[in-house]
Amino acid sequence: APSSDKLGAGLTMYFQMGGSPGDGSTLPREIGAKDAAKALGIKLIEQYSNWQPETMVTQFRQALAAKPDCIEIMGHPGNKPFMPLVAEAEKQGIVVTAGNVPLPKLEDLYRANGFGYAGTYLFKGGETTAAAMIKAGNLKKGDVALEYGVFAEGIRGLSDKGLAHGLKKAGLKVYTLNISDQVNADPALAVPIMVAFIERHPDIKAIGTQQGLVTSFIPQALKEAGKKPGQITVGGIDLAPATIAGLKSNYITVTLNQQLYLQGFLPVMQCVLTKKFGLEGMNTNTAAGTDSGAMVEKMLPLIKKGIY
Amino acid sequence: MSDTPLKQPAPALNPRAAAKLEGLPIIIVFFVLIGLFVGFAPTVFLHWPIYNSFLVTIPPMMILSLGLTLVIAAGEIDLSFPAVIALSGFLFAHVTRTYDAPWLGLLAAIAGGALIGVVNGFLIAVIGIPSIIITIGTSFFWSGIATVLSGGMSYTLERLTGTAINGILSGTVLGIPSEAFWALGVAVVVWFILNRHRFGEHLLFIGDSREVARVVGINTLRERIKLFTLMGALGGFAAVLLTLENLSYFPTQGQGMLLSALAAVFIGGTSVFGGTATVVGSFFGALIIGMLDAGIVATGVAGFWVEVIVGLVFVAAVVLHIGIDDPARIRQLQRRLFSKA
Amino acid sequence: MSDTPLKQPAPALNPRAAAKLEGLPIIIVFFVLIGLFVGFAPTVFLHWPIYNSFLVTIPPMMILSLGLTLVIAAGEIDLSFPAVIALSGFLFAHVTRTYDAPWLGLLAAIAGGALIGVVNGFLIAVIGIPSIIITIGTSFFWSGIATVLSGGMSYTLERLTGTAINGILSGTVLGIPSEAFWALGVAVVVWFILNRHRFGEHLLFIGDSREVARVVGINTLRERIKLFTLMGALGGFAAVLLTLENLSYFPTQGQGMLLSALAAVFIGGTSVFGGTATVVGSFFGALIIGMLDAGIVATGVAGFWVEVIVGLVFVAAVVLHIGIDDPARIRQLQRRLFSKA
Amino acid sequence: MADTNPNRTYEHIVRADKLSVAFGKVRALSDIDLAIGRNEIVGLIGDNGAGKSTLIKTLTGVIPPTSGHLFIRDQPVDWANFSVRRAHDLRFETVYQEKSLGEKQPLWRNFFVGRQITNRFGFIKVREQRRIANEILQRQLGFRGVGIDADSTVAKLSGGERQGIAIGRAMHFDADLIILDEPTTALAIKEVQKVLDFVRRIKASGRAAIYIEHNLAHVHALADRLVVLDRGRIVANIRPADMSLADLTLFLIDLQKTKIGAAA
Amino acid sequence: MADTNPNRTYEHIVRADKLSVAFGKVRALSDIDLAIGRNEIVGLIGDNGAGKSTLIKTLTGVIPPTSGHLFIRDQPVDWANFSVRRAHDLRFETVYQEKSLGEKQPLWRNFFVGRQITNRFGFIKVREQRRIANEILQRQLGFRGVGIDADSTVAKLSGGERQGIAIGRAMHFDADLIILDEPTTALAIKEVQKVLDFVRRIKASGRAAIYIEHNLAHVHALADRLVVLDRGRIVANIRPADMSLADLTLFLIDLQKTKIGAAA
Ligand SMILES: Nc1ncnc2c1ncn2[C@@H]1O[C@H](COP(=O)(O)OP(=O)(O)OP(=O)(O)O)[C@@H](O)[C@H]1O
Ligand SMILES: Nc1ncnc2c1ncn2[C@@H]1O[C@H](COP(=O)(O)OP(=O)(O)OP(=O)(O)O)[C@@H](O)[C@H]1O
Ligand SMILES: [Mg+2]
Ligand SMILES: [Mg+2]
Repeated sequence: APSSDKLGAGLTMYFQMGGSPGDGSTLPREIGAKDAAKALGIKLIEQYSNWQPETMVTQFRQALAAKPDCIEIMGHPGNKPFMPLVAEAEKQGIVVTAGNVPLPKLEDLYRANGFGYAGTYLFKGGETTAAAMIKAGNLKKGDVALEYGVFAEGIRGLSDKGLAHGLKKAGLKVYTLNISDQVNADPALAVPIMVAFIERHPDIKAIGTQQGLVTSFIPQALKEAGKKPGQITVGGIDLAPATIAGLKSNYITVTLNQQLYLQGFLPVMQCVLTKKFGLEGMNTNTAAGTDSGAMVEKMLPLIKKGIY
Repeated sequence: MSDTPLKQPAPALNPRAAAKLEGLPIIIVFFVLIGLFVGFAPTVFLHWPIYNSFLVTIPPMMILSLGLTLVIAAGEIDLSFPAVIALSGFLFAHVTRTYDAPWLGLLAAIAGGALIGVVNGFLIAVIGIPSIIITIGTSFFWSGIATVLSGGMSYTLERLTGTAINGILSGTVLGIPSEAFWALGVAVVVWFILNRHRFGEHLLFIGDSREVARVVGINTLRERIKLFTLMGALGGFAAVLLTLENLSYFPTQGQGMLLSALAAVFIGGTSVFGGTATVVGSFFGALIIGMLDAGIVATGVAGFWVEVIVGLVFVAAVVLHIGIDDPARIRQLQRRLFSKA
Repeated sequence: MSDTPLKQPAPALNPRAAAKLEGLPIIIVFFVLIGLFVGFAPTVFLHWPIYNSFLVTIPPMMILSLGLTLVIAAGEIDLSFPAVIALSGFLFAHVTRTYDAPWLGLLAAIAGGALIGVVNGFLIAVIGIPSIIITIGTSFFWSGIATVLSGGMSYTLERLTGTAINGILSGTVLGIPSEAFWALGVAVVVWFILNRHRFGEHLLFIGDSREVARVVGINTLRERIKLFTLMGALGGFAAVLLTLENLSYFPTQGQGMLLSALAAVFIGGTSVFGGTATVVGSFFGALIIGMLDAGIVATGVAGFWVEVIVGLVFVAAVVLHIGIDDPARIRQLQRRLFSKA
Repeated sequence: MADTNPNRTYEHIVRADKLSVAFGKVRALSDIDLAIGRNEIVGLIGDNGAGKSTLIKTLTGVIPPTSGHLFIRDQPVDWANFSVRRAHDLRFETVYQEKSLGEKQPLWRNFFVGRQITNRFGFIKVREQRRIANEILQRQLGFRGVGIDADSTVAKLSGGERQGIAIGRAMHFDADLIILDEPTTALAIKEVQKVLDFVRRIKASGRAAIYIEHNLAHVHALADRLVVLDRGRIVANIRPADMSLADLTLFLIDLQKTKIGAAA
Repeated sequence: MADTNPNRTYEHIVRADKLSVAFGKVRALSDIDLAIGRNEIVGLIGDNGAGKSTLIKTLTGVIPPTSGHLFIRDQPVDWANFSVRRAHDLRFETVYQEKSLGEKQPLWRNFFVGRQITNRFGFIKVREQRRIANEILQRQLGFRGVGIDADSTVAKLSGGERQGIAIGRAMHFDADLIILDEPTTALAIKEVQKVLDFVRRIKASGRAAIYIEHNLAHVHALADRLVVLDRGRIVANIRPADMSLADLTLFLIDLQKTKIGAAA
């Protein structure tokens, strides 16, 4: 069908996807954005930054240079670096909206021009995961826990800090380990590190992480360290295939579902609605809670298509 | 004329060369490290599970390092192996799922890797593009192809649990992960290729001086194409091991191995300049690189300090290696520092 | 004896050498690329903003490439510059925020980078560890130190808006980002060092053959320590530009630059083997690498295909470069392929 | 492909017909016509840069010519299939002037590389190669004392020792045409004598040789015919019997003077 | 630090006292005592691997000795501060046997490297260096025709051309001691004559030289004194006037026979 009869016909949008093409915490966002673009007849141009904040800023500059109708940015670099650039975009009438990490200051300034937000609240998401772990695993004061996160990555590390904070608040003894660049790129390398930690701390009761692929390798580490399903309470993030398997086998207790698909779909909708009707920015927390094995079961067909 | 000068030490055979075990210095470094880990983290390193997990996770990286050892011996480099891991892993996963034929998948993965290798080899040997730059380019291309083909999707291969291929490539034998045996097997084969086969000798001469290699009658074009093809095929095999080990394929797999696999080769004592290489060195280099992080975590170092300590131990290991390998250098260094004072 | 043989072509001066502009092939490749981008994405590439964005974002990477050009000319390599970007960026941000002294911060950043360089240089030249392995080790160490010091936090430096340092290093002059002028300045200085200064000549001879360099009276130890120190200092300067550009410090900054900065040098035509190098080549190489992704995205290539096309264009650019640089090779290739048929 | 079976009878072991080689704009060889008989020792002389090494590199498959034909045992050579390997198969053996030894490789590899003694899977019989290499070193080359054996790497050898190794290699592989490019360079007297003896043995055993040498006394004494190259062309064909050593020397010095005069 | 001011008067330009050099277990030099007078041409001869090159490398700061002392212009040398650079400053000039040219570098860099003509900031006066290099090439070395100029890279030169460049460099920098390690290697007759003339000029101008050469005729004719090295030791000091060329040749061959006998 000619796209001209669709609502967003003739519009172009640059979209910051976050990681790299096909990385588990990027793909659903990409599928969501593509589905929305197709439905609304808008031209979508994707950018990938490997989660590097400075690259996100660079790519925003490049998007700006192409003078599209809308640009979706991610909040990782923070309000400050974006401030002058977004001001420039707004001056040119480009609709800018944010995803994944909120940019409250910019939202306040430009909500009327369609600056919205679709994503989690990182710290809060971490706390939510922690709360679910404590509940599901009956974790008590003094229990030993490991929080294995991307602490060295500035804002992206906030979810892990939230998780650690949540566990500490409940009186657990929390060790933190930083996910190195190598492990970040190749999470299979996390296995011996976790085995080493578990062996070092045999009394460990809980493991948390907010890195999607590291989550999916926790079951393997537990098997190798000789732990049985459920023996250690595990809280993770996202729904990579191995994570789903882990949830089903009960090696993973809970996982924060960010609903990445929505993080892709909604900003595109925002763009069209603002451009066509002048609607203001909407603010959606896509990660209201965690999933367990039972819940995942029924979502499976969709997850296989990358819709989660 | 007096014949005293004849009495000067002039050993007929170099006794050191004969007595010298290949890779001895790095083997010593390896055991020093293990000793340190046992000392600082006895609860972890005196038990089997940590070794078991090393034997599962190190093999794919080790197989890459072994292939790279040949490449570097020939004075070349290959930076495209992470792309091979991505593409071959996909081929394996795809064929396995679509046709339910994992052995065919293994073949496809190896053939895919070899294809990448042939293209690299052609561009390097025939067109004459330096390998360090062209393999960056082909690496973009093929990992892009992998993403396009897979649609960026991850796959689980749970269905392979309990199958023959899983048992043979990634099961256990006498309680030891079979990956370890495969890696050892590849190491032995690569050792024989490099040190005992005509092909390996040709690689060494090409790495020593391409001009000399040509003059002594080595077909430098054909041998280098063969070399990159072999490297690609080994990458394909490593990709299957990795995918089987995780029983899942994800499109970013292999990306983190670039530096580690190279570091394993160089820490093992192979020279960047080609012409000499040690397979034993790369073998133990891969073990060292593969266990550094976990070993340091096991000693109880936590938080941000892990990376600092990894860096320190890494540098110390390299310095120790140099010191054992060539004590003269250290003595010379002492003399130099001393004479300045 | 007949004097006909004397009439054979024997040009007194090689006319090609004189007429040959340094880096001409890569300059042609650059303009071909720009031409392609203008053709496929005229709405973007016929307007100033995209160029403006390149001139803001490419300089830090370009400065690294320029430094690396010297390192590679001397037959060495430095893989620790991403760690310099992280540590020096932190030093700049920290000093600026704590003492409100951005110029002191600039100094601290450059000094920090130089310190890393001195340590590298010492380990490489004095202890004799190959640079490719030791700079991986020190890179872990220093980026670990940067994370420990910064606690993995980002910092904003908003307070610098409108200050002198921001204006001078990262403002605009006649509408052109000042970073661009700094990068150009560094390029000119590095060009003169390499091609006209004693130090550069020493680096070229060291890269050509360390043995020959020693024999002609070059202090290979001191020169190599100086080299790595300079590389570190340039990294520190690049870190400040990067930090100022975003008015924020990110603890991961620099990580993505490892391959791009190296690719810029090699695509520019500098040989991995040392002894020759082209600063002009690295300059245009950095421009090409810096605009490849954005250019291809601008042409409207969709998502997963971007990487494939980047790979293709990259390989094509390298092949084109070789073809322009040495047409004889292409003719020879044709002959060879033809003779097989 | 030509029938170049080494056992056929033939008139010329090698014959070049209008052979030219250019490096970019430098014409290193122009229209070389040269024929070497079955049992002829040809001395190739000429100034530095005259093109002597380039000529023998072309004859042995290292450098492809820009134009011209080559006949081996009177059969035309197909350039597309000509290579150092092929020249070895055709029983040509060469000691090149520039380094032709792998610096970092042990001597036993250097002796046999390109023609390894292997089993049928291509695996090298290291012990055998090492044994033969040691034999050559001790018997033929008389390397005693200094601690050099088959396991030594070339990098450790003195200049003369290296030259000796390259000659030893050529001596070991029996050939119909042996090409020596300045083989006595950097050799001590006794070693020089050995090389000259070796060239004499080539003649006696009915084989052919091309011998490049700046020491006119040596070539004049040994060669059946002297070919003088000058800036890429053959400018004279001399029988030593027809011209004394002193006259030859004068002739060459004169030749150079002519050039200077013409160039001015 | 010794007072080694080149303008002082002195007896020996260089004197070695019990100099020994070992490479691992190979003793390349043992207890060498050697003194070179102000205006003496010393010919250094000996078998391949005798240690000749090692000796001159030690005298010129390339290789630090294992033990022993060195006196330059009668003043002791502090090894810690001795280097090739320092030897240059002390007006020693050397043509090494092994390659001492940067292959990929143009000739104008190769002539001046280590002693560039610079302004006070260390920037090289390229035009001046290039001009002088071209002069040396054309006047002193007589490189005509073949298209070699100051911008040519060494990699393109023939074996003899390279040797010529290294000698030209030593000839250009005026020195009190000139050391030549097999300088005529691979040179054509006329070039050889030039080198011999050059050595004669050294003598005439009142300077000293060490001249290593396997061609006994050359050294015998030129040297004031012949020093024979054998496996790291000085085994003879001969005045050419006292021994004819033929006797010298016999002496050396005998020396080698003795060795073989002793080794057996
Ligand atoms: N690969 C090359 N590229 C460019 N020029 C070359 C190359 N090889 C040789 N030449 C040039 O060709 C000419 C002939 O060189 P060649 O080595 O054949 O001389 P030669 O007669 O062997 O000299 P010598 O007696 O010094 O060994 C020289 O001018 C040389 O500079
Ligand atoms: N760097 C080195 N490492 C080990 N051995 C060496 C080294 N340099 C020289 N040698 C050994 O020292 C001995 C003396 O070598 P040197 O080069 O001084 O001999 P030479 O008298 O110059 O011989 P030639 O006439 O062949 O040039 C040789 O046996 C050689 O193998
Ligand atoms: Mg020659
Ligand atoms: Mg010598």
